[in-house]
Amino acid sequence: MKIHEYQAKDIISRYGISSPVSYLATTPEQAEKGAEKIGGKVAVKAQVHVGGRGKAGGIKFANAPLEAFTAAKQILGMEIKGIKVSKLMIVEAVNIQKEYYIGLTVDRNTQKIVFMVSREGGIDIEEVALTAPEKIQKVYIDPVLGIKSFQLRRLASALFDEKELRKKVIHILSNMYNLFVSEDCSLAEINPLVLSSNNNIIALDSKINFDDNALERHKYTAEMIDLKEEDADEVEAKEHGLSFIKLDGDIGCIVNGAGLAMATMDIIKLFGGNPANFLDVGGSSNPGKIVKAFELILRNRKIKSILINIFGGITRCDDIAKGLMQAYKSIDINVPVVIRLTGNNEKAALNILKENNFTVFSRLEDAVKVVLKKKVKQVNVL
Amino acid sequence: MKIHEYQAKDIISRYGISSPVSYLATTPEQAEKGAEKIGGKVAVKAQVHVGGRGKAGGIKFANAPLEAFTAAKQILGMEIKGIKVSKLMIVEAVNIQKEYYIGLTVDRNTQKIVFMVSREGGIDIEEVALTAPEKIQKVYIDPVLGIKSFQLRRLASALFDEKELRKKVIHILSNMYNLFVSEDCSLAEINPLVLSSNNNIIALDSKINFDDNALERHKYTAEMIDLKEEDADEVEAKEHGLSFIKLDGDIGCIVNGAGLAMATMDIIKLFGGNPANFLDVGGSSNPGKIVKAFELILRNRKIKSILINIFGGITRCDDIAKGLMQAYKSIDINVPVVIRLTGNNEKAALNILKENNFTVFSRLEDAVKVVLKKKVKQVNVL
Amino acid sequence: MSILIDESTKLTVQGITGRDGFFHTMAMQEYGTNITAGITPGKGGRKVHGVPVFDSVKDAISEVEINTSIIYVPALFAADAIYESIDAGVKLIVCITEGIPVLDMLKICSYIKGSDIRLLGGNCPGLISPGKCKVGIMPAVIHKKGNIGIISRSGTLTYEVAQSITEAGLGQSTVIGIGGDSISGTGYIDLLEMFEKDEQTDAIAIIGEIGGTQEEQAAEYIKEKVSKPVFGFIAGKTAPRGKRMGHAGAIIDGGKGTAADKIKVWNNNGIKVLDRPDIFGQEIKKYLFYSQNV
Amino acid sequence: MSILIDESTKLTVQGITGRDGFFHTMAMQEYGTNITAGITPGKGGRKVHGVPVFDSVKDAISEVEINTSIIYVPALFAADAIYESIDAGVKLIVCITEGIPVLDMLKICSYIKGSDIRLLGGNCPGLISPGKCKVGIMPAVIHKKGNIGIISRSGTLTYEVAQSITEAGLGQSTVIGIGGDSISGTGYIDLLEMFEKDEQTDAIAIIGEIGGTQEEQAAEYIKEKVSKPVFGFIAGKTAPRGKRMGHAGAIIDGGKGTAADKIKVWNNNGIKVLDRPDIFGQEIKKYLFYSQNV
Repeated sequence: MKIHEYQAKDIISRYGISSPVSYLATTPEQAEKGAEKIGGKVAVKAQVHVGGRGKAGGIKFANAPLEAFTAAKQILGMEIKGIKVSKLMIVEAVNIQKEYYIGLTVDRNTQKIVFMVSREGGIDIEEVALTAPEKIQKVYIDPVLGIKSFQLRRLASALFDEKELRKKVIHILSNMYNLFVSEDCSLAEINPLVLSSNNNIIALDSKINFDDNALERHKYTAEMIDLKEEDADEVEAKEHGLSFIKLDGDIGCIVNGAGLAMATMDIIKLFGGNPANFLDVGGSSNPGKIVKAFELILRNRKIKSILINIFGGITRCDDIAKGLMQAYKSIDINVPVVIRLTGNNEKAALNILKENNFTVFSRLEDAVKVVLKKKVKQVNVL
Repeated sequence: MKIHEYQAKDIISRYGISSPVSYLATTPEQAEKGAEKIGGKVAVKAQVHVGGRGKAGGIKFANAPLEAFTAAKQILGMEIKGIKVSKLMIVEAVNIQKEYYIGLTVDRNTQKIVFMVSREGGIDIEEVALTAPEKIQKVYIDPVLGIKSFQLRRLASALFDEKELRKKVIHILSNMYNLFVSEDCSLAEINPLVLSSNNNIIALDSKINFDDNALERHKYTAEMIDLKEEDADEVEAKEHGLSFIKLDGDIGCIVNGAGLAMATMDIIKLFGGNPANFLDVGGSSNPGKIVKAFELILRNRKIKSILINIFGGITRCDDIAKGLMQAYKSIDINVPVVIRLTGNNEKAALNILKENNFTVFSRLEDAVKVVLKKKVKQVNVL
Repeated sequence: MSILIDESTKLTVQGITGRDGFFHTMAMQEYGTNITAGITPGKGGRKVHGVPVFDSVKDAISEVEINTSIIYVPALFAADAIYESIDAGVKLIVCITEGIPVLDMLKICSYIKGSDIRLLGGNCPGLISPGKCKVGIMPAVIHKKGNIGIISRSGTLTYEVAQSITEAGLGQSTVIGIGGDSISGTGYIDLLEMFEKDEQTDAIAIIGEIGGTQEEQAAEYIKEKVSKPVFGFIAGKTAPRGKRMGHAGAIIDGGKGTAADKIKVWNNNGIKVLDRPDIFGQEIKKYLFYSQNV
Repeated sequence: MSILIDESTKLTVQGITGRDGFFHTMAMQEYGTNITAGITPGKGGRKVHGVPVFDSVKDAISEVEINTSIIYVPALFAADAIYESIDAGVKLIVCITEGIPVLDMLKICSYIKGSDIRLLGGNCPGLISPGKCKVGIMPAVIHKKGNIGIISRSGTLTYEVAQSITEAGLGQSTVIGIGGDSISGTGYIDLLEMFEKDEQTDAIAIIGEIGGTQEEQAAEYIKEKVSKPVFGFIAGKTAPRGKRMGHAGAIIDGGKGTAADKIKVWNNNGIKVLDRPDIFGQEIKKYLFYSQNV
């Protein structure tokens, strides 16, 4: 889960890391007022989850409140990578000596938390990671032990040469680590972390993503989610326990299990078709999920046919069959649906489906071949 | 390090565990005032570190403020196991349904923290531990992981049968564990933990000891030490980095290393003598320690002779020799001193000592035999 | 032989009174798995499908024999359930629960590293040694005792492979789902080592997917240490970059970990990579027939 | 042979610029120990007795070979120093520092349990394989290469025993102080196992003290697994009950762990218990002479 810059700023403040004074604005008037309160030069920054907003014109500087008003007017309503800007942050401009990068994430290979820092902070950090990885110092932390002083020292000396600055940044690094683990983050970074002209170390911009699986134990952060920022259908899917990602093709897919869902898409492609989506109905069965899955897929006007591929394990075939019946009753399913169904509680499922004269395949290949026919017969109707 | 009951109460309150209302008193007047504020029945409790104060008359109950005054007058100044009572705690009396025990300490065998609970709380818990150990439920906690829910459940169900009470006590148990690790305790217990007549769970008396080695990182608790409670000489020794324990014999011992110090006492006994003290000058050498060691030992009028047994390792023999010279110069050493000195920097030490015509033994046996002679010659004098 | 589980497995079901725990207790029992205890805190004393329920694993272990545990408790309590089994001395722990927070898993993995405790999952389908024992949620009927070992990061995709092997007239020694999460208790390599040693296993099927570098590491191991033939499939050729495909943790990390990359590495290290999961049976059969007749 | 250290030891000194680190670096070097690096954060680049100093163990290990570490840093920083060595891949860590908080030690012990990392101490004198290598603070001159292994919870008391063995004309294979604190990285048993296997060791001297039950556990192990003759001494017969005798953690736990108890258990398990530490040499010599001439 992602949050906005201003929300991330809130959180890092709670963890004792200083950042420039700022105000949130949703109108040019508010932006002006914010700039007034700050006094002096400010930055007007679009609050969107996507990267590259600076290059897209989503960050402007203003020397006076009126300039902030104008800048806000330009940015509000702008679309950045398809996301409309509705919130701005008005931030005190800082006199920057140098920009640094610090960031934490989980490293799946070592199964540890990795803390990365670099003296080459700023917008090009990703470029640095690719072209000069030696300029990024990585320290791997076992969360069972927490971060140790020797690790903080290593990171600090990778960032600064001066003893005083190392001491200051150790404080920030330690707080960032605490933030990462206490808030169950999947990513927490400050970029740039800047050394101001008066030798303070300040978080100019920070980004925090959370582990979706842990949101339940962080009510406070869970409330920060801005659903407008996500694809509406994908959000709706998530709310119903489905994983759904739209693709370009015309064959809708309803599958149980992410691996099988990907493999199903792969086979459709291998046989010459084009999958219209990835859709995993997830582990536990619940007939209502199938109804929602049909709804989501049928919103896409390109859909020519739907392939249901269920291999029952923890998902039970009879629940799927019940869901299918519900869907047919409550939605107008106007495209052919090809059903492949096998596994746990298969018999019970087949009883339900055959009662309604549905055709059911037990082998995937057969089902895929049918769904790929130029003209699929409307095989299943109530 | 031990602290008083009222100090322990402070700490457990900080960790969210409730205990009865109480006031500290050092005069009968204060006790009366405290009882007035509480209203109703109170307990007047002596604040001393030693156990068994109840049986020694250090706890009295009072139905009215004036009774509290009288009780305080009786207890203040009383000696309990050699410790004079100078502080009292005036505590609201609680209507008790039943008494329980909960306690945490470090288990050296499993190298884990052990959490012990029992339904048989109260003054006889030690008796229970000996005669009916099955009535004490023990859970071993790996501090790297912290206490886990399944462990809290196990402890809670060992204490209570009712779901509601289990829920309440889990909260207390979890807080106690946090207290134990956050404050670097060596012991933390509530005894009795009581179920009041209105079904609240309250800490009636608690006891907290701290790990001396960790005091430096707990300034707040370090300030709680009541030095009056400890043997004055032993406290003075500790302040100078010495470990000193008085015994009944007449041969003073100055040794480096706890193991060798014990072995030296054992050999003196084996050869028919009686050691007057255990004294370990500790690891790192510092000539001043020797001066202090002589001072402490010579306060004991029974002393007939002193055996110095140094096997230099991290303690260097020349530092000991220098300390010896300092001691002879600054103190009136009026008993024979037998010196056994060997190990690191032995040569430099012997040079110093021989310059002053001191006799030095390199074998322990020889030195012990000399010190045990009925009439030891005053072997070493400046 | 088979690996990890067989007739000597004595299983406890943690979360036995929940919907999934309840259902699969019955299914596993029907398959012949010896379930000696179920665990649900506060529900000790009941019976579920004839299995005695206890408040804790420790309570259970003091009354019945247990050497394996399967976990169906909700995600935020799964870590605690795993620690409870570890604490009670259980050596094989199979965690079906999906959606366990990553930091919980990191801590568990660190804690059991180097010990003799083996954790499968979370978010895994469990494992089955056909004809002997089933500790998981897979449909039993598609399996048959035989000589092919299967290791997979995916649940249902594994069923597809197992079924194709059975339909080809072959069978499985042990089928293991290691779980689709980015951090899981057991990876490919430990299991490859066990299959290599297992006398019942003649060939190995290994199923991977996009994301991470587990497949790449396995490839190296296979090249160096595995003498038995290995057949593979990688899911996610059509997955868009940078998108998370469901709970599988299938994230394409900075351009690395694509299906094409992984397929290439596998091919280069002697793994016979198939382009569909449902043809493992026929391909392995052909290979074994051919190699036995040369 | 000897155990744990020998000519192949490549040592780093953590806290090399402190008073004790500085002094003992020289003493160990004089004895012939190969010290390849010293560590003091912020003082990298200097030299101490010709040994290059680095800011961190990782920095050091990237430039010189290190397989063993000795720690002289202050008590509240000792745990961090130990973790630093573990993190850098050092497998034998000897912690001289005394006064480490108990919870710090508990965590370290839990963390390295089951791994191939061996920690001696804290609060230990280190170890010496006479004639080969010294990693510790013991006076070198009292040792001589020979066939007696020594394990002890006490520092200076060990010197007494070592000296008596040398004076009797015998010598030591390896002398190890495991540290006097209540929680230490290595106990008797692991070392007994090593001495039992070590070809250079013909007999073992084991020195215990009051408090805990380590001695009792060692006795059981010796009875079952140690074929070489074992001689013992327990310090603290005259220690008063319930009093803590210095930093040794010598607490008599609830009436258990007295010297008399321990001596009895040792005698009952085939350990030859002596009543003085300074007669080990002559007693072992007598025994060996007698047994070789029977």
